[in-house]
Amino acid sequence: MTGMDQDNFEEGRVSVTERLAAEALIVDVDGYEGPLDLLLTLGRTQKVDLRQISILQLAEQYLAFIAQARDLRIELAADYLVMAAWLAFLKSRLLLPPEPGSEGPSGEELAAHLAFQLERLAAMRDVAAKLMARDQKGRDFFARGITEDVARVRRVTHTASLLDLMQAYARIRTKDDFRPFVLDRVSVMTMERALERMRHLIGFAGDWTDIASYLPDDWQTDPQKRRSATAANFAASLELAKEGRIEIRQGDTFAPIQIRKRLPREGGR
Amino acid sequence: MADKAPAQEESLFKAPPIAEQERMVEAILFATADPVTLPELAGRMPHGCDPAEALAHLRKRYEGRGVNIVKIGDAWAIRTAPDLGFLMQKETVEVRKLSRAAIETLAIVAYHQPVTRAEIEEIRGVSVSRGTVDQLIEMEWIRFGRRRMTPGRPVTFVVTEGFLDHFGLETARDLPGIKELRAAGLLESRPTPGLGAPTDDDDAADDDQPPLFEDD
Amino acid sequence: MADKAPAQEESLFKAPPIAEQERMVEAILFATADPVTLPELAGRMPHGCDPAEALAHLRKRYEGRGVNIVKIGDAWAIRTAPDLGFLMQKETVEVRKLSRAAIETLAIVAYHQPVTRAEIEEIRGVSVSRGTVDQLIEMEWIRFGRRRMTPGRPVTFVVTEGFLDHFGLETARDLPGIKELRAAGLLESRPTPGLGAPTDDDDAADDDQPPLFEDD
Repeated sequence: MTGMDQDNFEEGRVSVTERLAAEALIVDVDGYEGPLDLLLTLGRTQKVDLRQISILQLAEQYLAFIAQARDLRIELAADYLVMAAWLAFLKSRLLLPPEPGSEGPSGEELAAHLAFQLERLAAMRDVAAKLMARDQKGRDFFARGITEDVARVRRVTHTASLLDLMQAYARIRTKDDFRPFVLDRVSVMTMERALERMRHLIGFAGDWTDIASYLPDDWQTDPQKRRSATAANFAASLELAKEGRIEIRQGDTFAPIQIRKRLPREGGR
Repeated sequence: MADKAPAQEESLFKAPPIAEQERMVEAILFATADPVTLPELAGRMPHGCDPAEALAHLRKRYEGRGVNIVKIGDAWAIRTAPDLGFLMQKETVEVRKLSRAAIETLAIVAYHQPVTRAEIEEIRGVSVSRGTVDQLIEMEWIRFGRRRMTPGRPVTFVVTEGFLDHFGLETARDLPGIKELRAAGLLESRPTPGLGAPTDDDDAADDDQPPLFEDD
Repeated sequence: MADKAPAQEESLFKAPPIAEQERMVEAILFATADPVTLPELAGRMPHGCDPAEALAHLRKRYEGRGVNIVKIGDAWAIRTAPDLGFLMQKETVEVRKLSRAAIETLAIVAYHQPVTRAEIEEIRGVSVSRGTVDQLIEMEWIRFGRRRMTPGRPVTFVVTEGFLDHFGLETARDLPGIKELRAAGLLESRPTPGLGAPTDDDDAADDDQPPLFEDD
C-alpha cells in the first residue's frame, strides 16, 4: 500500500532538517490516541472547517505520515496500519470511477462517514474540555465540612414465639429426668455459694487438687445434692480461673478436674 | 445589612461590602471541617475584612433557623439547632431472639406464676442474673406480683397482659401442659408416673393471690 | 412564608407548620455532604411533612447567599457558592489527574449515555483500556447501566449522581453544549457504511451474566 510512496524517500535524499521535522511529528506517535486522533491532527493542518475537509487530501496526508514513520523505522501499532490500508482503499474509491456492478458503499459515502467520525471526535474533545472547565466540587465549590452523620440508632427488640417458650420449658423439665417438681431448695447449691466457699479454701490447698475434694461433706452422699454441688463448684472454679486466682487442668476426657492456686509469675496451666 | 455596607466600604478601604463578607464567612464556616477562629477567618478573607462584624450579622441571620452559628471555645461553627437533633437519628429496629436464659426464665414465670427469684433459680438449677429479669420486665412481659407471705417477704413475678398478647394467649392457663408438650414431641416421651404439671406446693399458702392456672 | 403556614396546617393534619418543616430540611441538608433525596427527607421528617414545598422555600431563602441549595439528579444538597471558591484553598482536594483518554471517555459516557464500550471505542477510534473505565468507576463518576438489548447484550455505561454533583449539574441534560451536539446529529450512532452498527463482539461472552444494573 505504501510501496509507491517509499520510493520517493530514499535515505540519501532526505536532508537533516527534513528528517528532524519528520521525527518531531512522528516520534510522538505514542502520543496519539489512535489513528482517528492522528487523522484529526492532520486534518487541522488543512485549516478548514471539519465539515469541508477534503478526505482525499487527508488520506494522502495520513499515508505520507505512515510512509515517513516506516522510513524512520518507527514501530507503528497495527491500528495505524489498518487505517492506512483502509485509507488507501478509500483513496482508490474516490479517484477511480466505480466499477460497473460493484457492491458496497461508494467512496463518497465512506468519506462522509469518516468526516462524521472526525467531527464527532472533535466535538467530544471540545465538550470534554468544557466539562473540565466547569466549576468542580472540591475545587470551586464545596460540600459541608463538618458532617453530622445520621446516627443509626439501633433499637434491638427481642422476641420469642410460643414454641420457643414451650421448648424452653420442656428443656428445663427434661433436665431433671421428670422428677416430681418440689421446691427443694436445700438440694441446690448456687454458684455464688460455691464461689464463696472456694475463695476461702483455695488458699489452703497446696498443689493440684481434684475439685471433687472441695465438695462440702454433707453434699457428697445424696446424688442430687452432689450433682448440684459439683456443678456449682465447677462453675465457681471457672469463675476463679477467669479472675486469675486459680489454674485448672484436666488430664484427659473424664479425668478428674484439678485446680490449684495460681502462683505468681508462672505461665501455663 | 445592605444599608450598612456603604459605611463599611468607606471605613475599610477596598474591603468587600459587609453583606459580601457575611457570604464569605458563611461559606467558610460551612465548608471547613473544623470550627474556625476569627483570626483564621481574617486570614482567609480579603484584606480589610471584619470577620467579627460579618459573623455577628450571620449569627443573627441564623437565629431560629434549622442550623445556628455557635461558638466552640474560641472558634465558630454551624451546628444543627438543638431542638432538631432528633432528625439526625435514623432508627433501625433489629429483632433478635431472646436469649436462652431469658426464655427459660420467662417460661418458668409463665408456668409457675407467681414465682420468686429463688424459685426460678431452683427450677432452672442455675442462678438468674438481674439483667435477665430486668430485660423481661423492660419488655413488659413479666412484672412484679404480690409479695410472698413467707419469711423475707420475697417479691414474686407474674406475666403481663403484654405477654399474653404477644403469645396469643387469653390467659396463662392456655399454655400447653406437660402432656401436651409431650404429645407435641417437645418432651422426650418418658412417662413418669405421677408427673403432672408443676404442683407449686408453696403457692398453697398464697391464698391471697390466686394461681392463674390449674395444671392439667 | 409565615403567612402560608396556617393554611398548611389545615391541609396537612398534624404536620408541623411549613416554616418548621423548612428548618428541618435545612438542618438535614446542612448535616451531610451527600445529596439527600425527597423520599429520604420525608422519611426523616415527622409524618405528613411536605419536603418538596419546604425545599422550594429554602432554596429561595439561600439564593445569593454564601451557600446555595442545589439539585443534583433527584437529590438536594447545600454547596458553597462557586464565586467563593477562592476562600477555600485549604479545603481544596487534589483531584486525581485524569488522563486524556479518561476525560474523553467520561465525556463520551456523559453525552452518549447509555453507551457501550464498543461505542466509546468507535467514537474515539481506539480501544478503551480497562484501567480507564475502572478509574472512572472507582471515582464513582460512571457506573454500569442497563444491558443493551442487542446481540451479546453488552453492558452500557452511564454517569452517576456523583458525577453530576462534582460538576455542579442538575441533570445530564444540563451538560454544556449537549443541545447543539444533538441538533448537529453528533450524538447519533451512525453505522459505518457497509458495516452496520457496532457489534460489541467482545461482550458477547457476557450474556450469562444477569443484568445487574438498572438505568435511571
